[in-house]
Amino acid sequence: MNRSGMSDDAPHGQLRLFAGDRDPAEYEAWMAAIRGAEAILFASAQPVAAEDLAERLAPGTDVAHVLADLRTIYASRGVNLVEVAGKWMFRTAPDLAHLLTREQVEPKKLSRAALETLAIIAYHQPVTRAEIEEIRGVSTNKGTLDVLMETGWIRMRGRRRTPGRPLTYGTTEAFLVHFGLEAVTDLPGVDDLKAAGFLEGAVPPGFRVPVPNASDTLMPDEDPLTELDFQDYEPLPPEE
Amino acid sequence: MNRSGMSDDAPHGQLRLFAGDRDPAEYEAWMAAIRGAEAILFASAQPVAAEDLAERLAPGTDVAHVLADLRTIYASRGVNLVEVAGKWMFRTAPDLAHLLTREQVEPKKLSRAALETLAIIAYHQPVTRAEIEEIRGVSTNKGTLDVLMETGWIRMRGRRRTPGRPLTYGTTEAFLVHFGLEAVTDLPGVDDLKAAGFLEGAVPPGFRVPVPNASDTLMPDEDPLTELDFQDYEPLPPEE
Amino acid sequence: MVTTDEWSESRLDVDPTAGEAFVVDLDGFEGPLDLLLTLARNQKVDLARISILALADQYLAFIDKLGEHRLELAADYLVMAAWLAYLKSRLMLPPDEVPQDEPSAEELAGMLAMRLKRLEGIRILAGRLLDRSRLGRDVLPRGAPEETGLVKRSLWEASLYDLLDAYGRQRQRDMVRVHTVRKRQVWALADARDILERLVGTIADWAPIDDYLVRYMTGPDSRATVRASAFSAALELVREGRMELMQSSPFAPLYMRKGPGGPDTPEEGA
Repeated sequence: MNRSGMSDDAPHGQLRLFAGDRDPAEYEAWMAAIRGAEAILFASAQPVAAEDLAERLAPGTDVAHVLADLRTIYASRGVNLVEVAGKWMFRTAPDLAHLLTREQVEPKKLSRAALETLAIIAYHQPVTRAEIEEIRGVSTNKGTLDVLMETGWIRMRGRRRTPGRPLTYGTTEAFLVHFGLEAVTDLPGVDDLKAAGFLEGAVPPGFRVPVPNASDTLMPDEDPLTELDFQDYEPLPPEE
Repeated sequence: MNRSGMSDDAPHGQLRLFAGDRDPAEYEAWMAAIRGAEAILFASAQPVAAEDLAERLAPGTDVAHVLADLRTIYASRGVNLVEVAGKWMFRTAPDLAHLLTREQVEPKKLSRAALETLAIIAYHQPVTRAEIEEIRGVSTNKGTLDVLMETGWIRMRGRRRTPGRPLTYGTTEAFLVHFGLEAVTDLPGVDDLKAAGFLEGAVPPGFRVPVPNASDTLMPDEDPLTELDFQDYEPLPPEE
Repeated sequence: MVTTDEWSESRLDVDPTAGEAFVVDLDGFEGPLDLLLTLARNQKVDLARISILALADQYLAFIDKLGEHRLELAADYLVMAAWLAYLKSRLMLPPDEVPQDEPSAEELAGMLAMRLKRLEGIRILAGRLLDRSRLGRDVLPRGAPEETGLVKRSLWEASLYDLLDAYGRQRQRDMVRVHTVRKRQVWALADARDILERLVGTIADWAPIDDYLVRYMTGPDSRATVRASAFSAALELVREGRMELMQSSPFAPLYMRKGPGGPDTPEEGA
């Protein structure tokens, strides 16, 4: 009888537990060894050496075989028996590690500086840090860009082909999703901004709001990023 | 819940895992739930609430059923799944204690007075010191209650709404976990006593084993504790 | 029935040669009820059928005996002795001589039996509790629990309104800045005078002033201010006699040369 029955693909037929024509006493002894090893490995705070197990189980137990059987039994389970530095321990199956950590979502509000920077990146992309500073009239904190990178709403696009080869920034798809936009070109223009009250008073002649360019292909004056460019941003936001 | 699955001859055919003509996708999902629950329960040294499991497993998972299956699967193993304090945890099988002397912690030996007092608090909760004394026929040492508080097994619940407003005592979750009880209603009661032949013949009037009340909500005649009540007991047991 | 070792200590050493006489260490008792229960158990009958009268006799005899050896007995034991003596006398009285508003002797005896039974019951329960598989002693939890940590993830909040508001605000600031920032560049009079003073010392004969000023005219915007300031400063220097100016006709080039009261002449004080 297949007692563990936990998996279709585990070769349970190979378990010594189920091998051949065992006499009942031998089966009982083997079961006892398996159960004992299971309990000891479970309760131990440290990985257990095979010799240690041998000392604690019934004399004459084939510990290596017990461990091999246990490893097979648990191979497809939520916990696996693993050998670490010659000792044995139960450990959560690697593919289930995510179940052990629970995410707690913390709502956070963007700072005013971050919001302004984000807005400029959205409208003026591709845009360099110097250009952002020029528009805002103040220098931009590295932290502000870091926070925006963390939101996953902005990304580094490339490098402007000008002296100093500054990085260019743009928005991401996550940005569009979060703000409910189909494309950055959906961002309101001067007239809409005025109509909605975001711009007040007389707008001087020559004042314009750019039509954002968010196409993934680089602009003629943009060079692609190299791996070196990403070294500062570790770990990267998922959508990059 | 299927509680029969606790014995050695657990009929694995009854596992939902192996029931009927499952389609492969359903089987996969069920296996994933079993493995996930296994991983979470194995990883924790504390009992895990079913709601906690539900939160971590795929939405819509029938957690009660998963737990029932797991309990059956592990019933004959060296490690068993048990329900304590309304939560679930893996523990070594009771018959293997002799293999685990290295891991055992010898609990501090309680005096007879402390043991009796603990039993009275467990069975009669919420109970006041005067009531404990009435049953034991002797005044209770303050030290006795202190020792019990130190074990983390009893707690002050509130104050009885009677003259003198005496403190009421009850047991904690740690008590249930330590003694492997699902709930205080799981305490061995009159039935066991009868079976043991101790309640043969006439039961004296007024003799009864009360149904303990350990619910965290106060009884109608209990008032909540105030901060002043805790000044004597520093540090408090963790669950208070 | 109570199997746990916590309970196995014998607290009542019966000397088999002494019949009903006990050799007892009172310290081993948890009060008079415990002593009574121990005595009752010694009757070896079910508690429900115990003879309270016999029990009272035993207790009183026991206390008497102790009294011979010890001067001090805990008050609890004496109170119980007094109550049992009273109960005993009541039990021996004919029932009709008992006042109606008091419980009968049988009821009192029954209550005592009940208390004994209840104490014994709780002890059995305590024993059963201790006989359970106890965590850490009989059954063990996972020895190496794995981290089940909480990962905090930030959920950034911002609405399209916030975004447009932020953009509108700063572009608005931008518009205002356009007006204030365009500051006209001017050549200060003092600067012009300093420069002219230095220049004129090097010029021996008439020379067009523009030739010297051109290097200060950095852009179309600055030409006017350089000229105006230089002219004003030049007029002042002429008045002081340090410079001479000459112009052939209106709008013709302006010539300058060192004046009679040149740099060699001591300053007169303005």
